[in-house]
Amino acid sequence: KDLNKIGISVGLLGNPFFVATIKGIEDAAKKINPNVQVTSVSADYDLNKQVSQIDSFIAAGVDIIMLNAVDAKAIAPAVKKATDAGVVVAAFDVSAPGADVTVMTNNVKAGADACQYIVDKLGGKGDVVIINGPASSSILDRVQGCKETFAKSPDIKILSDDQNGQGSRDGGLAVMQGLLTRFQKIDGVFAINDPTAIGAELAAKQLNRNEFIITAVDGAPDIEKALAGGNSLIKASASQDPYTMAGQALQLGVDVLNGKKPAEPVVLLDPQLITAENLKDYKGWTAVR
Amino acid sequence: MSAAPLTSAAAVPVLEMRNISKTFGTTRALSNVSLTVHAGEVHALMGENGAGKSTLMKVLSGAYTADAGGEILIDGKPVFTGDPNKAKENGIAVIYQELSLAPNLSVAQNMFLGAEPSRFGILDRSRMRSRAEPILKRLGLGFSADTMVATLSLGERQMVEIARALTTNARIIVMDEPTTSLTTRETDRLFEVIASLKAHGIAIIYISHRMEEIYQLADRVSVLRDSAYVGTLARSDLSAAKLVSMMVGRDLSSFYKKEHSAPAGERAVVLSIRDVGDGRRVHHCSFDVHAGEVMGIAGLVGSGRTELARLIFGADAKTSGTVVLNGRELNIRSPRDAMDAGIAYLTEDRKGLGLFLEMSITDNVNVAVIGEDARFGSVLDFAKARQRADKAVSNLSIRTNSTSINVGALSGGNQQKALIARLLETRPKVIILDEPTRGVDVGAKSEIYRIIDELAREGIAIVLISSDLPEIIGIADRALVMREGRIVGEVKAAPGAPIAQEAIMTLSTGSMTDKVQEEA
Amino acid sequence: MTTIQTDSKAKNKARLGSTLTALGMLPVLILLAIGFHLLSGRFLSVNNLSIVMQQASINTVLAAGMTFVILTGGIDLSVGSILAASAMVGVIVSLWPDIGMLGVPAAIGVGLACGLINGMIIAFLKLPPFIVTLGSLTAMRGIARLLGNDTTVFNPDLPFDFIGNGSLFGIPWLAIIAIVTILVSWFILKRTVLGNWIYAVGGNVEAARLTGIKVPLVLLFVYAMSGLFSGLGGAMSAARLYAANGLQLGQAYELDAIAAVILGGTSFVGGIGSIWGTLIGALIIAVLSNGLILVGVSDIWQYIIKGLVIIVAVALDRYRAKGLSRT
Amino acid sequence: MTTIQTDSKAKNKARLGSTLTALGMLPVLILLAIGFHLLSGRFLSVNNLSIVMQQASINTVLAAGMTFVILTGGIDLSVGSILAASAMVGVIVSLWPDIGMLGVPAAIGVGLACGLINGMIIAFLKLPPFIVTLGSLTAMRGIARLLGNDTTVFNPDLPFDFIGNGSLFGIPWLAIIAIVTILVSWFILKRTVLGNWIYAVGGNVEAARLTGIKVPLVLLFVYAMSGLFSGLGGAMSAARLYAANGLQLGQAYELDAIAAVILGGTSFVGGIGSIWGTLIGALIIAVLSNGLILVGVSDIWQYIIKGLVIIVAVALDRYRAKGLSRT
Ligand SMILES: Nc1ncnc2c1ncn2[C@@H]1O[C@H](COP(=O)(O)OP(=O)(O)OP(=O)(O)O)[C@@H](O)[C@H]1O
Ligand SMILES: Nc1ncnc2c1ncn2[C@@H]1O[C@H](COP(=O)(O)OP(=O)(O)OP(=O)(O)O)[C@@H](O)[C@H]1O
Ligand SMILES: [Mg+2]
Ligand SMILES: [Mg+2]
Repeated sequence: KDLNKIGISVGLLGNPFFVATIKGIEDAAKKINPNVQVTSVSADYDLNKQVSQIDSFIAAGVDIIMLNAVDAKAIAPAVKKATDAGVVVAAFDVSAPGADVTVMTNNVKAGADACQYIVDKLGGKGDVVIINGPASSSILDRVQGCKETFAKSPDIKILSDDQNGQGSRDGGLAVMQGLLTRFQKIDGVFAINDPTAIGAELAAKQLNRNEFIITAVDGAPDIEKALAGGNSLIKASASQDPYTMAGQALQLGVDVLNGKKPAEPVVLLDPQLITAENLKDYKGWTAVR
Repeated sequence: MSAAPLTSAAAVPVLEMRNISKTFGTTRALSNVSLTVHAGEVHALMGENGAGKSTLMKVLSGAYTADAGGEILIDGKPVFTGDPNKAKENGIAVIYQELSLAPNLSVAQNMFLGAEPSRFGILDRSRMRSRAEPILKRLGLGFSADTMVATLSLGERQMVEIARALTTNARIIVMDEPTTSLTTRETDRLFEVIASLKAHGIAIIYISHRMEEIYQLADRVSVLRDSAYVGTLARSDLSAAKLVSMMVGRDLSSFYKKEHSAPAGERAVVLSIRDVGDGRRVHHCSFDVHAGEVMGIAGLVGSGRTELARLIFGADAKTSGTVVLNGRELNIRSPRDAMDAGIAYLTEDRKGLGLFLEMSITDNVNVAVIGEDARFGSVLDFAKARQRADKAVSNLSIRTNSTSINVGALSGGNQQKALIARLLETRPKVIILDEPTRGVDVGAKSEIYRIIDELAREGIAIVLISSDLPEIIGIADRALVMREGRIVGEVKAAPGAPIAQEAIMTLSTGSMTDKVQEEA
Repeated sequence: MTTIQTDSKAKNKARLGSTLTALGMLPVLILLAIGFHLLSGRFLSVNNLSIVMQQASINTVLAAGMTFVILTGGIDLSVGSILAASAMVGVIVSLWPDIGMLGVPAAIGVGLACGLINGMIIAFLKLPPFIVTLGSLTAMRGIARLLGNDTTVFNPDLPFDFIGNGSLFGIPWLAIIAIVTILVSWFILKRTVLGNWIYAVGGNVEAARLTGIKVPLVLLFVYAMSGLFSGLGGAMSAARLYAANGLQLGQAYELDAIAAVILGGTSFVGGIGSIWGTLIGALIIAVLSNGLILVGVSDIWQYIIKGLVIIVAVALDRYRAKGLSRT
Repeated sequence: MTTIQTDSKAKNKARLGSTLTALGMLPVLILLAIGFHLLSGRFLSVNNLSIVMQQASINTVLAAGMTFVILTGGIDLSVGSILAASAMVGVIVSLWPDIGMLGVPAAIGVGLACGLINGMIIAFLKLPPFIVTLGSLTAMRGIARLLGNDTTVFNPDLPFDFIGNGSLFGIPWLAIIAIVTILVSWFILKRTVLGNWIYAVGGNVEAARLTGIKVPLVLLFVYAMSGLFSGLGGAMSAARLYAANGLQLGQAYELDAIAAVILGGTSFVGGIGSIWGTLIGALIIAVLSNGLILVGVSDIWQYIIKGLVIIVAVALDRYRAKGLSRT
């Protein structure tokens, strides 16, 4: 079967991460068919909206739906509807039960890596906070990985893990301002993504606090700048590679379209922990490929 | 009042309106109306409800743009219209019929709205106040320039409108029914002011449905009927019969109708009020009303009559007193309770508190009783509703061709009748009418008086609150007088002789001096 | 003679006017549908129309409740949060063995309860509806999250899933429910005493009080209806998704519902409007969302176009109506 | 004599009443602050108060603009989207070498332009503000995303970052800007002819028109102000975060701004209200958000408590005010 039409639905388009995934998909698709028509939409983290979008994609007669599920469990019926209609569903970044293929970052490991860095730097002892985010599966995984890591060091104490930084700079900033006022001494901060981490650092700067280090997950362009600066509180970020991830998902999807079942329906990509030291080897989301 | 005709036909008229037409959609509100007004004259404009008087004045003031073809000349020079600011520049000030005040602003702010004393766009509040206070004093108003308009009664608001017209150096002042909410004392003040304006050469166009005022004030009277100009009478030619036949196109023989009257004492007391008050505007009011009696309540603007009626009706919460109907004490906490008991209240603010302007006549007539008519407890019975509306239209001679048009499209008098029809549908035992003929033309007025008379004959007890003394004298059997929230006295009609106007005046002002002035 | 003529004309005009206002946006809807069909070649297929109906259905139900509220001059911002909480309860109850069907009445009941609480605060404490429902928007969101411990609740074997994904004679159940909701609302608004009172309260609340209408009860009713319909929307959403999430579900739904009502010609000050207009408003919104995807417009441009179409639609309507009515 | 007495009493009462309405929520604000201090032991520290002021600042600025709009009886839903677009432009311009400071005027200019467009459509085409600004909420969101090609634009060396993170004599610049905004608004509303007209238009638009006030110009002005302040808010947000994101920034900010205005006692129908009330409303919202974090309330319960506090605050205010005025 030919690849003519692709529909992409992502959680929130305004995030550079998803822009990189869309670019990855488009580039990969253009290689297969230069005239391919790609429609990308944002579900704005609304499952109803995403299901409607999938319905519309089916009606529009797309060949592949590239799906970044808003909800890793509840998307299942919609995926089933699509596959029943003969549309290939390729999931990326978030698992989607029933999808033909799934490519995603190992978020548990990402959280674990980022928090292991904190544990190492603190020598296994200290007070840490986790700035949480909206309860999506990838964020739940990261927090889970992080907590498991901290749990291995009995002298690490988690002061707070139930504040929602909304995964954004201003959310991270506001939450961190509160946390810094609440706790006189913090040794480590794990932010569930890069914008949150940067927000947290802004709060620290404002309040003249620098007794702790921050790690995060993502490897976004703004965190590269921060790490490169050298004097940032942010020390590490477990990076994902959205471009490759989504491109690979499309590639596998096209294989399915052509009747080739993939050996592994779920591909987990390992994160790479970037720090000031190894930054120069890091490609980054927006790199020209 | 001396009314020496100052005008000489030779001078160039200060205002000339020629061939003015105005259509709204398919309604023609004015067709080829012309009007000439001279400096220093009081020019009365008369006509039935909906004749087009207000529309003509709104064209003059720039609130409406006239249809092409007409022109307006000031001092003989054509001027552009359709812009209130232009009209203002041309020296035209208007007291609108529907009060056009911003209730959230102070009296002074309203008086100077659109022409605030200012420097570089910055308000000069003290100048505003100092210019406003003398005008208020001149009109004899008790409230200060800083009072919020929302806290004023309708009559007081009307005085603010008048005060606003006096702030400008207008050469032509239009007064569109300025006295509808005023009582004799305020009206007299206004007339003094008009006389002095006149003496300063200012032209006044005066619209009113009250004949006495026209006789008292007007130098000339122009009449509109069915959107067209009928003619102009000079003061010397003025007679009631002539005017009425010009306005209505037929004779109105007896104006006030009073056939019901019977000595009140023989009849049963229907409504009995004891010691009612709200602790603020109404204090310790007590009275009895009998079956088949029309009892007037007179008083000055703001004397608390409306508030008393609202307390009885449960529209506001009373802090003291009892209401007894047919010997049974009522526990009224909301208008619903009062209506269920058989008390009906006609509000003085027809548009603001009475009608649903966007709903049909049928809906407006039926709204209080649809619950009773409904089938299965709540499904509307359209046939019944239409029946009621049709009956009301014919019984009260509401002039309309269809009961399904919005009540807002009716003329003032007919709106009032529709509102009365609503009250009658609830089959009340007592009706409290608050200014039932406010802004209603002669024809409709006499019909409303006929309705009141019929109701009284049917044995309904009627409380008639009115600022129009001749009206109270004309149809009431006796009148209570209120002053500053208290009932200060009662004036009875002696057999054969009507209620004495002076007695009411004395009681309502509480001073002999006013009475002396009245007689002078 | 002239009067009679003018009056019967006025009558016809008024009748025509009110019909046209009710259907005001219908031309816009038809134009949009034809336009999308020409551009995509697929819009007017049976399949796609059924999808559009499904997509419009939940918003239609919410907007029907919102119509009641706005007709009294109020507003209900909490519909999205109530929907989320009801959907959570619906799914949680559906997981109970054997009596899973109770999820539907449970969801509706939760919605009704929330609506009653809103209504009681607004009607009896006389607080401004905007603030009260903004408060419950926030609070109910929290409760919805609490219900599921901040995770998605999921039931792949939802006993009432036919509501969300089945159809009757080819018409999706969701659409049928939406249409029934509209019909019920129409009946209440136009054929019952209560409906008459709702218009009266919206037209002139003081006058309504003075004619003996129990204004607080009317207000209580409209907010209860809005809550009930939000609960129904929650059940529909749960049935469609086999799942519910307290945080994400129903975010910003109030804006869509209000937009449908206002697009449909209901006046914000109350007293004027019709439920048919609301239906058309909701369909316009759904057609826009579906059609733009079908045509392949990018997400960014979807926003821009949607925003402009909303404004242009109202402008068109205003200018069309201008010749007909006074206001 | 009695009349005069009553009148001067009434006058005093009216004056007292209006002062109290303006400050209506102040007791609630103080209660909240004390409560949080007792619970956390840290709330009333200089440091934390400065944080609260910062957090309140952007919403205060938006709410100040919203106060103008609501005073005329309108509404502006587009403030959040305009803020996002302005912040995007601000950051993008700040990246231009040497003239990066122009980012601030550029952001404000974009806001003003958007406000003017809103205002023109509302004032001259006479379309309902809710729909128009709902349309521009959607359209401007799209444009904001388009500006940055749907990614976050950021500038770690933002030339005007002192606005967002610096302070003057210990008072954060953000707070200073917010206070200046309030003062300017107060001056316009209470001391100028234009302010008088704004109240008049909100109180009785027909009366305003008949006295020769150019109502469309007044409307244009208030929406322009709201846009301008949204642009300023965008600049402040950019300066605070060193970054802007067209999609996420400013989401649902309109609700917070409107809530601040209404909490502050400004009436939805227009004509009544004061800018000081708005300031207090905005502070209450910020205190709630900050205080709940300080006390360590979990995110879910923050929602629930916030919602309830909003309702209770208005209820308290209503009952306190009841003794004073009729309505
Ligand atoms: N804005 C409007 N749109 C449509 N028709 C109008 C409008 N204003 C007035 N009319 C109609 O024009 C006619 C004249 O109305 P107008 O208000 O001038 O009468 P009027 O002589 O002042 O009556 P009244 O004595 O009741 O004040 C009426 O039939 C009225 O219904
Ligand atoms: N909404 C209000 N708030 C405060 N005071 C009011 C309000 N309405 C009326 N008043 C005051 O109450 C007093 C009595 O008013 P009321 O309307 O009962 O008098 P009234 O005799 O009916 O006068 P009118 O003939 O002007 O209607 C007046 O002094 C008035 O200023
Ligand atoms: Mg008139
Ligand atoms: Mg009165």
